[in-house]
Amino acid sequence: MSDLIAIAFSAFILQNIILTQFLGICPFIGVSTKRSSALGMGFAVIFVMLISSSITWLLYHYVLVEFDITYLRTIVFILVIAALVQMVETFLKKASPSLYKALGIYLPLITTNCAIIGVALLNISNEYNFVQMVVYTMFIGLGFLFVIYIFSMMREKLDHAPVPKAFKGAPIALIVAAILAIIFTRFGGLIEWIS
Amino acid sequence: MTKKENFLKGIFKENPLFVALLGMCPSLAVTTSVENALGMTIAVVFVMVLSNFLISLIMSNEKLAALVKPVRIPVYIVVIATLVTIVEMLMHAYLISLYKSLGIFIPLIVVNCIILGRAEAFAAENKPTDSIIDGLGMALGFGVAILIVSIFREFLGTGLLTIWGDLQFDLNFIFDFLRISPLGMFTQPAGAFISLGFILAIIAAVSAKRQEKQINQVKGVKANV
Amino acid sequence: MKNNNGLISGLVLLSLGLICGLLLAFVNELTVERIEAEELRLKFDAIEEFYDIANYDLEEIVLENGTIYVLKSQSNSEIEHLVYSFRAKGYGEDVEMLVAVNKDLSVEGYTVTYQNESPGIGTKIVGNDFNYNQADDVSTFDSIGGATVSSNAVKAIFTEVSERAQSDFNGGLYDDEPIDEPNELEITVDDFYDSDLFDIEEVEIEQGTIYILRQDNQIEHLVYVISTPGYHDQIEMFVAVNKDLSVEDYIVSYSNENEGYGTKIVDRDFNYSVANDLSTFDSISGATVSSDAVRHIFSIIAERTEDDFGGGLDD
Amino acid sequence: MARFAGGKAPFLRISDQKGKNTNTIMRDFLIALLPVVLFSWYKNGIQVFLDGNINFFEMLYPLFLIIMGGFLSVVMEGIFFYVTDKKNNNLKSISHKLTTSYAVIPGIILALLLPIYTPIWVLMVATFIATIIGKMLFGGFGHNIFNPALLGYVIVGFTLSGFITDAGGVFNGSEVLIDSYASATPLGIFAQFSNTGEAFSFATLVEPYGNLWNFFIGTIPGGLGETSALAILIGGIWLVARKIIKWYTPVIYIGTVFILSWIIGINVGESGIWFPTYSILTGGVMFAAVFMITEPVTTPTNPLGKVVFALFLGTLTVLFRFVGNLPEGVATSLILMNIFAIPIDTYSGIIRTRGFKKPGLSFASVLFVIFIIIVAYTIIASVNMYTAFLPIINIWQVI
Repeated sequence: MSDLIAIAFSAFILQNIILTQFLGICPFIGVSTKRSSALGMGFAVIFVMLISSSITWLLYHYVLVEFDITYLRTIVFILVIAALVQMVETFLKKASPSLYKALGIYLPLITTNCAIIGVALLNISNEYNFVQMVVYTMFIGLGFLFVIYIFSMMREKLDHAPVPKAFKGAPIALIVAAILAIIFTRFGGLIEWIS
Repeated sequence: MTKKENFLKGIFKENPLFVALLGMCPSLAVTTSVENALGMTIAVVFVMVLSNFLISLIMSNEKLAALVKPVRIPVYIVVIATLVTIVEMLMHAYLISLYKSLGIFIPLIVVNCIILGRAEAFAAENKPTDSIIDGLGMALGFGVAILIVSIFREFLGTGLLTIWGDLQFDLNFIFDFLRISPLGMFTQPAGAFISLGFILAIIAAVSAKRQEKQINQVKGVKANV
Repeated sequence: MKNNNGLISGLVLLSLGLICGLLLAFVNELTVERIEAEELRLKFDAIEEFYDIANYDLEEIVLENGTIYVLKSQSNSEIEHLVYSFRAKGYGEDVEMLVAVNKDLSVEGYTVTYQNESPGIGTKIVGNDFNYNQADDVSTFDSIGGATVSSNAVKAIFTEVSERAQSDFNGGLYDDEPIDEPNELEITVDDFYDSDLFDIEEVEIEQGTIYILRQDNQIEHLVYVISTPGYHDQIEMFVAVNKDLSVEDYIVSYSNENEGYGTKIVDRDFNYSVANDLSTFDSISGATVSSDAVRHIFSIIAERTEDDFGGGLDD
Repeated sequence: MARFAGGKAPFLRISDQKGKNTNTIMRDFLIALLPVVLFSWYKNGIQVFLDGNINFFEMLYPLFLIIMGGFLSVVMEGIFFYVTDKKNNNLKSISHKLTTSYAVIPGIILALLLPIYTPIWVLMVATFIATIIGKMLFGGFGHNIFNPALLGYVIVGFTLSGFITDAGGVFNGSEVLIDSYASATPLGIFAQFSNTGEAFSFATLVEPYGNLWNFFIGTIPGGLGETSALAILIGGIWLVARKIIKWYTPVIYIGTVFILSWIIGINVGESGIWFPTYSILTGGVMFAAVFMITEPVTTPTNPLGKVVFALFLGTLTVLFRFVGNLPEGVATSLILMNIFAIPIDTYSGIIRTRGFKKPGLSFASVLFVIFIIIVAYTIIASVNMYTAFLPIINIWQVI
């Protein structure tokens, strides 16, 4: 149990996917201009990430390893994720139009989001078992949501500010990200007493 | 557009990282040392040139293009993923320390928007030779960009410049001269964000100035007329 | 025509996938051996810093929190050095360290092989700059000055190494491996002497049993069955001693030691130069703890055997 | 003042009041800082001089450092205005801009946060981060998300902490002697206890520095301006009297820290009132309460928001101080709360105008739950009650 808590906390804060692993920077810069879109993107990422990580994990351990063709993992994972996003999109459209309305427009962006395949690959290289994998993926996704949401709040404020012209857009966003990264590194000891 | 223009546009005018803001993830993650940035550049050049070449080869054949068209994105992905996996295996076999330090970002070349973007936007509609030149230009443009970031970061973070293996320049004497020691922050994630942010801002400022100049020139020409 | 388009496109994709898969299989075939070799080289690269690995037989033992590399001498396959590669929780991620320990428990060196700490803490670790007062002997460690949490990781690694080094050199290394079935042999006096020729009497002593073989009421031979604690379990040995105090033969009848040690004992591979005269012992090379047991048995016998033949048994 | 008239919340009210323009606010703020500056000069300079340990010029050094901080931040901001706005870069418009953006304040506060042995160049880097990165790049005064001085302090603490403790300042001659006046801070000693898990007591925490009265007066080691609760209180009363700040924000913040540390103290077996008192008198709690969380730009502007902000801040300060491995919890918790000032401000404004209806209600309930969780976690984690939870967790594992 305590190892799961440790995995969850470090996935959420210490190994935060955006601020320390540099995955999913494109949506971080691109979609975080408004609070609502940040929320939508965050939930869509959690949703797709959980499904794709579970499927790729099962595929890897029960097919690729069995047949000794682990070197095909990149190509298999990317195809699976692309097909999966497609399927989720059609399924959502039919099954739950309201959910589709909320997440739908972010789904196509997700295929080329390196966070999804990145986490799928990290789950393999970290040698997690299935439960650990689910917890890790869940909290990586929550960390993504958390950071992109607080980031969007700041972006909304920055939009009205007379930021120097050269710094408008991505540069100031990156500087804010740097400050966030520094703040996040200071959370280290908060969970130490558990282990 | 001449071949030279085609080649150079990737490096300057349409630089994927500095102008189009594509491929941010690897440019933040692997720029801790010049060596890593060089290794990443090699991998990207290899994948990009070959994928552009192969895709344009497929698409320039009309019959094949007609067949491929409905499934072209999966086809691109398969081609790119294959090339990436080949790079990964070769690097693992022959440059193992580099492979270890680039880690997950080698397989992630697959989702690097630059490569898929160029396949769709350029290679699918141009001749193989042009596509190779375009791919080379774009990949080198990306390489130059991450090299700049990595020089900035490695120098400020450690005072060294690691070109390849043992080939390392110790520039700490500059820090000694300033009576400070290197700022370790720049090897950290925060330093990555701050470096890229400032470099992008400088580039934005420079290009804004140049545009202003151009507008002024145009105005001046008009006034003279 | 139009209906077929989707199917044909699918076939194109499939064939492309097949081609790519075959290509990858081919490249994999070419590189797989080199990748394995390189991985191995990388693993031992760090050890090269301390020892010249060409001179040793290498063995890896994977534990939960790290790996122990065993460097055995090539001539008599004794453990010469142990290199511990252990992980411990650092401030951010795990800190991984190599600690090289010699047979006499002196520390050859240590180095941090992986850390991802924040600057100030991290840099101190990488430069081995944490003021570790390294004693000659692993049993005495001094505290580490410097950054708190990370050095806690370093401290934890050193503590663990110091705790297990001694027992590792003495055979505890293989404790974590599965234990084989105990080696149990049905040994009787008949294996040494023809029991029909003698009157056999059994005497229980503290450490085991002595069979007294008498001929015409004279003690001709004694067969000691002594058991002493080995590393993992008791070791039982039959030692047959003649009247002139020469050793007829000895057989290990029961041992339950781990692979590498147990087999040595069963095969009598401990190079025990038994002198004709029991009073002179030679040392046993080979596994330490187990052979300690063997040596212990012999010393018990040597201590009492003269007395036994002289009639001490009848008291 | 035109820039603030267009709905910039912080100064709408104040600038409407008669005779309360930017200049008077700045003047009042500087007057409020005066006791702190003077005490810091007395403690780090005059007292050491009177003891005969440093010469006259070295005595001026603390004052010099503080003024240097203000001067540097004005200069940097001036250069920034000169470079970015080419059209009106004459002296007059720049100096007008400098006064309207309170250019001198971040530098002075920054200098007051840093310890006496800070080298001048570190101060320079810190003021650069504070004024240029923390303030001007975000659009200048009124738009910054993070408290500039605090940002400078946090980043310098993150990157250059080694230089602050290693170096002896400009007048290196007094390095050793200053150590005895600014040695290990109380919180540094406290951190050793929480790291090793040993019990602490009045004798180990307070007695090395005399008694709690010394903590109140401020003759203990620490940052230049943060040690003296007395001087800070005088400044705070002045600011409240002049209606520059609201009295309840500092009171709620300090109160939260006080009560939480009291509860934690009782749980670890220190029921004395000294422990919570010690808690609020050490580190930057007092200084932050009066001069930083009342800052109008980076904290919520309406009363409800201010109360929520102060409550969260106090809890997080205790959390970082007792659970995290940061002996000083104030800076990290405040810079973290700077981010959340934005939603707190928005939603508390909604609640204030529309009452507890959607969406204010949902936000309030989420906030309440988070608050309860943080408070519970802080108390549980501080007294290491993990063992008390073990049986529950074990049952969970079995299931």
